[in-house]
Amino acid sequence: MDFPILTVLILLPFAAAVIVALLPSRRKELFLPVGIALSLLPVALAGYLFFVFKTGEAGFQFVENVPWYSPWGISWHLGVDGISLLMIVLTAILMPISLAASTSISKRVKQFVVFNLLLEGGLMGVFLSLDMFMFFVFFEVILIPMYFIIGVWGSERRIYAAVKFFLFTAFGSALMLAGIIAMALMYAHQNGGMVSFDYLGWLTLQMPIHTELWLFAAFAIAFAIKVPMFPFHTWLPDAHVEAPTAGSVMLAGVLLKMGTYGLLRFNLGLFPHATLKFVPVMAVLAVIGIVYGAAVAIVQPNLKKLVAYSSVSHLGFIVLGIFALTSQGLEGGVVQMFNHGITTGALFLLVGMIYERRHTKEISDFGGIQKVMPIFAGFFLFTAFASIGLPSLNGFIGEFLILMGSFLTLKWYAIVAASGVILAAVYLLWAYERVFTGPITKPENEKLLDLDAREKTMLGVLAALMLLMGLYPKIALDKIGPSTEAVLDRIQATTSYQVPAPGRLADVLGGIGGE
Amino acid sequence: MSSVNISYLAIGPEILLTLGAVIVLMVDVFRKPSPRVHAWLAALTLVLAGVAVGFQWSSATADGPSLSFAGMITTDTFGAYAGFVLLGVAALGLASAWRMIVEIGRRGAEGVVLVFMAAAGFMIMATSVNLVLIFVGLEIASMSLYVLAGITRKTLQADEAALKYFLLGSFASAVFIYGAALTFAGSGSLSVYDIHQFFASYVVLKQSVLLVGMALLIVGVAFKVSAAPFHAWAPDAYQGSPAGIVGFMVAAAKVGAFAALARILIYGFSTFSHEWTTGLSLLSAISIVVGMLLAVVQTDIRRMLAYSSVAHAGFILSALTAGGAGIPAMWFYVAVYAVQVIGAFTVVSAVAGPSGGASPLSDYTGLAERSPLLAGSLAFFMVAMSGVPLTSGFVAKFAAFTSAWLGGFEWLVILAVLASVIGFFFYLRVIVLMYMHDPVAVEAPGATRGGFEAVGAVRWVLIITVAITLVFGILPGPLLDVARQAFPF
Amino acid sequence: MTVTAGWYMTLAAVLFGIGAVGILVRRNAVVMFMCIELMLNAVNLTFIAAGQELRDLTGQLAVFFVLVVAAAEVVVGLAIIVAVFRNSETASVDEFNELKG
Amino acid sequence: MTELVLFYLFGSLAIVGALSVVLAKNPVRSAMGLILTMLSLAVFYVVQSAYFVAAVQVIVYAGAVMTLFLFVIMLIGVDRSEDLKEHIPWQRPLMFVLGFVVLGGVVAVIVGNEWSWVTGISNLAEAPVGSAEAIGEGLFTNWVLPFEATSLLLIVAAVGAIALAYFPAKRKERE
Amino acid sequence: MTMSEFFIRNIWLIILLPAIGAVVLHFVGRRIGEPIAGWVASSMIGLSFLIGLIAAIPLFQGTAEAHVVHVFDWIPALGASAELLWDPLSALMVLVVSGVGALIHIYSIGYMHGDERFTRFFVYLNLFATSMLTLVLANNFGVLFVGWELVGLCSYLLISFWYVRPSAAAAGKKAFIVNRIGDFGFLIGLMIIFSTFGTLSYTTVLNDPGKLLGAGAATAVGLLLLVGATGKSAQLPLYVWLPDAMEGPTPVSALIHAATMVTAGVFMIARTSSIYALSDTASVVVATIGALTAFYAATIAMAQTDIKRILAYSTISQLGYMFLGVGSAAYVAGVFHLMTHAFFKALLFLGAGAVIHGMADEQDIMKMGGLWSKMKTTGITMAVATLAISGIPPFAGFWSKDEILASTFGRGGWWVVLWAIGLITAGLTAFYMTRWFVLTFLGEPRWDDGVHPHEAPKVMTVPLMVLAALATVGGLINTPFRAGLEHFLEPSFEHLTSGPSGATVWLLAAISVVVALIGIVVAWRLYSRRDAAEEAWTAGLPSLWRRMGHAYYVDDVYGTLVVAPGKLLAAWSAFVLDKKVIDGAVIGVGTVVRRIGAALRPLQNGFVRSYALSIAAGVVGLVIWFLATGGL
Repeated sequence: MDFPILTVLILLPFAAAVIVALLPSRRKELFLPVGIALSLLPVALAGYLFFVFKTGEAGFQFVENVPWYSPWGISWHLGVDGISLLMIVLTAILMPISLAASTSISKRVKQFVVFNLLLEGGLMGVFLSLDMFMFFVFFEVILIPMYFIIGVWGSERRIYAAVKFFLFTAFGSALMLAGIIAMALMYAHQNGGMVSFDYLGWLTLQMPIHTELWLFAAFAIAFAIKVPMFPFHTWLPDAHVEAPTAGSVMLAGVLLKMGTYGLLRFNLGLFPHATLKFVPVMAVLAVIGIVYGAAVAIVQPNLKKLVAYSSVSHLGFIVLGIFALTSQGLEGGVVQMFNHGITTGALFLLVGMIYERRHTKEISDFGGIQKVMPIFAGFFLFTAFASIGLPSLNGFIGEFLILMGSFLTLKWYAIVAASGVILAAVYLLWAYERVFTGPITKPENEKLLDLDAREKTMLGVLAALMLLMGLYPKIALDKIGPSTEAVLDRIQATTSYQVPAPGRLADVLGGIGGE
Repeated sequence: MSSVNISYLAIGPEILLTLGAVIVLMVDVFRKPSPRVHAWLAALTLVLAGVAVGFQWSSATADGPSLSFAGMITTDTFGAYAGFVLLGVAALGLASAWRMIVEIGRRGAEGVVLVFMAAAGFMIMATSVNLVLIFVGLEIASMSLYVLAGITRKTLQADEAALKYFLLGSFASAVFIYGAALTFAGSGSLSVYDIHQFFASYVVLKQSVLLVGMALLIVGVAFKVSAAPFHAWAPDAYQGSPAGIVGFMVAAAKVGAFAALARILIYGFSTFSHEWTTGLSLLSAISIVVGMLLAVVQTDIRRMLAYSSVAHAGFILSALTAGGAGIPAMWFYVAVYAVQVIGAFTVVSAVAGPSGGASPLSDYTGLAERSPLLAGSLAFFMVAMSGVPLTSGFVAKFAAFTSAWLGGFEWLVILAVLASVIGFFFYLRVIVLMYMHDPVAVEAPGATRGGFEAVGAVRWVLIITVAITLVFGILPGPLLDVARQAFPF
Repeated sequence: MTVTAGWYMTLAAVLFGIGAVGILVRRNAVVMFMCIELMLNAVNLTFIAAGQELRDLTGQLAVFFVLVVAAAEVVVGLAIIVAVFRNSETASVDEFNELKG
Repeated sequence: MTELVLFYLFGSLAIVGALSVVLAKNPVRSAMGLILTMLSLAVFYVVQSAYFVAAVQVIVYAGAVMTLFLFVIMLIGVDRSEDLKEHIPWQRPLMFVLGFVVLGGVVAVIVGNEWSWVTGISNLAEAPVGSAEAIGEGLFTNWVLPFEATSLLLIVAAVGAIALAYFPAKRKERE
Repeated sequence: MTMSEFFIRNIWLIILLPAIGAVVLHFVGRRIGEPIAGWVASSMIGLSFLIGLIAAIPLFQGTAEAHVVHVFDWIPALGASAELLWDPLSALMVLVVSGVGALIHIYSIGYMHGDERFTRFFVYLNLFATSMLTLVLANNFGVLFVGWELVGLCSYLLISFWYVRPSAAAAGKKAFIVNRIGDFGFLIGLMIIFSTFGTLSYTTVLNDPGKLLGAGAATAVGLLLLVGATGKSAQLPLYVWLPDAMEGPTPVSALIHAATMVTAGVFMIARTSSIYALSDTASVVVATIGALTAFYAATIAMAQTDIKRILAYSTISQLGYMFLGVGSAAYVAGVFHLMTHAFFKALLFLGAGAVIHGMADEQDIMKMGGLWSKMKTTGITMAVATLAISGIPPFAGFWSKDEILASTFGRGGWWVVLWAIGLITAGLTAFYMTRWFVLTFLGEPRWDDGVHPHEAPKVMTVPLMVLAALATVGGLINTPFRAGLEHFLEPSFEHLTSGPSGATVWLLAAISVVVALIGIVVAWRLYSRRDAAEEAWTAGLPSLWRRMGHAYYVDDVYGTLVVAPGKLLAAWSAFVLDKKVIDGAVIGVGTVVRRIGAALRPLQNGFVRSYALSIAAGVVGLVIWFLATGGL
């Protein structure tokens, strides 16, 4: 086995965390720059990975498999495919940016940087693990740094938010733990007592449908909470509103994707029959999430809450795409995970910037500030349209693919979901109108400073990505496609399900309403 | 009448501990008491005992378990593992209690002696296969703990703790020995091996007396591990006793008692495995639920930890519901929990003052600012106890749940995982207080309760315990392998 | 009608029960402790009877150890009680409910 | 026949003693009741030819131990007669429930004529005589280890007693 | 290869040039400074026009077939690559868009003179040109949708260009959202298309869709696309955003909300003619909506007093004509009217702009009059435009409108009714446009004090003249004598209805001319004499007039029926359902746990005897359990 790039990807952030932790405590000014510098290494590595990744291959690449504790069949099993590749890149890109956005952090800077880097390491682990034990370890261990980031560096009701976030997610993963144990023992039972947590091994499991349904539920709840899907979403607004900018960026940008990633990788992968049974449930929840999240976002008085609820809506799209079980839907789902990460990350950055200047997130406290901060307004509008799903910007690609793809199997759901397109425009543009246009009403807004070079750079990078992904998504789609196809093929191979071929609407209408 | 085959190896550690204890006493009587000397003597004793246990382990692994003293005691990996853990616990416990021992002056030596005696007693419990001898060991250890609970005599709370612990403890012991008597009546022998033989060789018609006996034996031991509903004494005892020594009290009791429980049930009463596994699953469930629910509403960290220890007893019991298959999980859990709990109480004693009584949670507000080491390690132990991955706590829970599922108690596993979510709530609250609140409000009470600085021994105890917890969280392999070997029957 | 071990054991059970009840009703530490002694005596009777029925001396030997333990317990127990009494002028355990909840 | 008489006679005495332990307001009476029980048990031991134990029972228990008890009772005041009025909610009712359950069990045993509890297998033809020699031999052969273990017990007892009861000059004030 | 071939091969240059202009101006515009920036933008789109012209030559000659240019892969999974289609229809659209666009660019240099965000304005204009050209050149629905949305974006940006005016910002938002509502239908249409054909490429979908698309499906698709079209082209019921869009600078109104963007719906229907050919229902609905909108908007226009709003409603009305045309399968006529309308409506707006410019931002025609003498050029060009829109031969409007009416009439049956509506509308059109012209340029001045009307600078008047010329002769390219455009567009459409021929044509033409003249005369007599006439006229049917003045209060109705309930629902779900119910449940769990814990505490009452009791209870319980399970 040649250079263990994936292991390095995981350990690099942890190592970085240790380095920062060892910095002399009095050199306060060092922590953040060093942290940012170190967090650029994963970016380089991820970029390298992205380019050496063999396009058009469905399977896992750069696989590493070292036994961790063999009697339990636990192994350090890593691998990357088109789906995880994007998540890795996303994580790597967002981390330095969210650190760079934290210059206003004043207390316990060192711990802050350390926790962020730990978070990054954990996320890498989640997306690269091919061993369920490992996966769970990382999935769970991420809670700690995030808990601290929200709880220590958040705003007024941070503690409530942090605890809520932690308990919600812990509740979900508790059930998943039970499921994982059950499956490991089932594997042992079917393979002559050989316990194993190997994902690829589990793909061979044979189980009665009711068992499969239970396990699906156990996993699905864990992920649905992470996503978060309606009605498990209430932790999200609190967490986002209270978290510091960096926290919100990572939370919305990457952590939520753990949920959708898990649904796609594990629920679809491990429980094909149950998936078919659950499609209506998941689709309904997803659609509710889309419309409900958007509707609630419209009336939010708090800018950050608004963005948070918009995430609920967008993630609904992703889930819908995944459970449409069509190649377009899945592809769109994955690419949307990436794009939503970029876009919403940028939105939270923007909210954070205005908050640092004005120390309020209440929409009503602003108005007409485009006059004093034109560049800021420009970036905001750009990002807003990306999030609304304006073609030629990134948000559109995923949504479009998802809608087209899900219509093949889930007619009415897709149609309802399409209405989310309207609502997205409503809440974001209305918010923009109230914050930026009209005359300046509040005197304290008179002399707000426009963006400085640092902020421009951060946003510029993200904006460039939005444009790139909008105009030439092929670079991503080509890498995603084969992997999502593989997921689909497995479902078709193990079950009676067949992806409906395009054809006369008459036949298509026959299958309206999904399953 | 079988010949009495004397084997000093089998009782080597106990002998050494006793010798050490006696020497400490002598020194204390004939020279001016000097903690330094005691410390060196204690260290030496423990090391030697450790070596002895090492020999036990090697002989046991080499040529299997061996009985000696006319089938009274056995030398096997099981007992040796318990010995290791107990000695480690004793060492850490003494180290973290050292400031207290110094503080109580003349009685300090007695403290050391009692710690040794407790360790020896629990070792006897763990190695003996004779119910009466187990009882004797149990009493040696328990009485040491009763005294330790009240040793500072500083506060009424200490008195109260000692008295409650003593009365209830004797009550439980009486129950235990009555169980032994009934078992004797039912099986015609007091040796676990003979009981096993009895079941193997005869079809038991009248098993009710044996069932009752078994129930009483379980109760006697379950009391020591503070499993609900026999836990009521624990919170009071742990809150009242001097903070320095509580960690040892909790940890050592769990080690010895669980060893005896496993030996008696899994080997002696293997025939009744259906009855006692279901029985244990009930106790486990009750312990987990009661422990978690009551811990949530505590305002004193020691009470909270006490209730959490009740819950942890439940988790360990859940491992035993798998019968013999659960032994590795039990051993791993016991060992790592012992370390965690000692570490946690070390912090508590550092904050509350070594022989202090109450330690309200409010003392911990903003601790992170005042003493990063204490806060950091306590936070880490909280995380570990709540079972977050990359700490030994998670691996332990995972192993226990896996065993329980293997034993066919899925419902118990699901209950346990959900309960551990409740656990997060109160474990995290400590972290919230230490890290997320500003220290402004409650500078005073903490300050009066002796400094927050982790000095000398305490610092080392914390470093070691944290290291162990972390290492076995990331690489549980070695300890698990040992734990798996420590199951000869 | 001969007196078998069962008779003695039943008697022992009753005594044990009475002792247990005593612990539940009395609040004088000393008396509670006496009840424990009573229970231990019941245990002894059980051992003796069983041993007799089994034609086995083990029972009596066990009794010997129970006796020793009981004696030791008395020493420690009474020491605790005395110490407590000195500190707080009472031996009624109901006075000791500072620790609760 | 004589054994039957003895059983009923001393059995009832034992129970009376036990009850007085539990019910007597005055600790001294309780102590006396306990002594009564112990003595009657000693009788049973003799009947079952456990002579040595019987002797120890009388000397150590009824003698030494109870004396110690009486000392303590004197020390902490005889006159403190406690009232048996219950003030803890639920204590009594629950207790009675339990009591009845247990009693019911015992009664069931008696009525169901579950006399021979002993299901163990005897390995001797004749009932052993608990003479001093026999006990001694047992203690120093098979039971030598527990016998030695009791020495630890005694150390603990001694050390503990000292640690608790030995008082430095000034008394600790209450907190 | 010839120049034309080269440009046809690289037709994407047409899109790229304005894009470059936009990007360059965005980054360095500030430094370039006021006038040059405008010229850069204008030259970019001008170049596009030239390229289009050159590339179109082979098509004019009929020597070249439709040509597809593959630029790069975009979303392969949807068969939506960046592919451009160069065929007569797109060529014509390109020429109209870039031609009129170029003129308006130039005009803007003068109009936006002195605005602090001068360059920004041209960035947006160029961006719009890019988007619109993308829209018309697309070879699949994906790219079409890109253009479709981007023009929406530009219209949003430009309407709320003066964002400090709250009304402007609101209008922009309204335009975008209403368009989105249309897109909702459009998207669903695309879903059906994709699920039917498995791709969005015109090449597969549009030639002979009948293979896979059943009649029902075709109707569904047709209607859904229509929803999109009504949004973009401001037809009933989604027209409400266009009048408000007048908040934007006048050149924007001319370019986007008259000449080009709003015609996208018409273009799209023409483009997908082969689908509408499959479903008469869809076609009829299109035509009917067109006719009704035309009439409805005309009536409103009659009662407006804002110089631009009148034109806005007139635009809606004229777009109705185009829908009527494409609905009645007279695609050429529809597109033809699209073109002529682009000329004279752009002219009208620019003229209005000149007037507003000259009157110091006065927009109420009641405060104008007598400008003829002050603003000769403008006046003349406006007169031409008025005649053109009123449908007086030989001006452009006559030919196109007449062709639409004729071909509608030609289909008989229900279509005759539509024809009748169209005819009446023609009269109304003539009426309100004359009213507009008279009240603005004739009669005595009614200006406020301190207003000194003056003619606009050359840079503004020249485009007027060019457009005036086009509005005059533009109609001649497609007349009953010589249907040049018809032949040119032939390849782009299948099964066109050719309108009636021979005498009927002339009869119908005559009728419509007469109607138009009546309208002109009535208006002339009413308004040229005195302003009092206004009241006199209104006195007749005040309530109806007021309603017309307020556009029948449709905005308020939408407000109360759609917006308010929507907001209410959102607020309820946010602050009641989400906070109280869902989150409440979550919090509830936590509280319950604590409650139970608190309830258990008293058991730990601190009394040894109680503890002993619990132990005893445990003992008994365990014993019973064992005896029960162990089988006594």
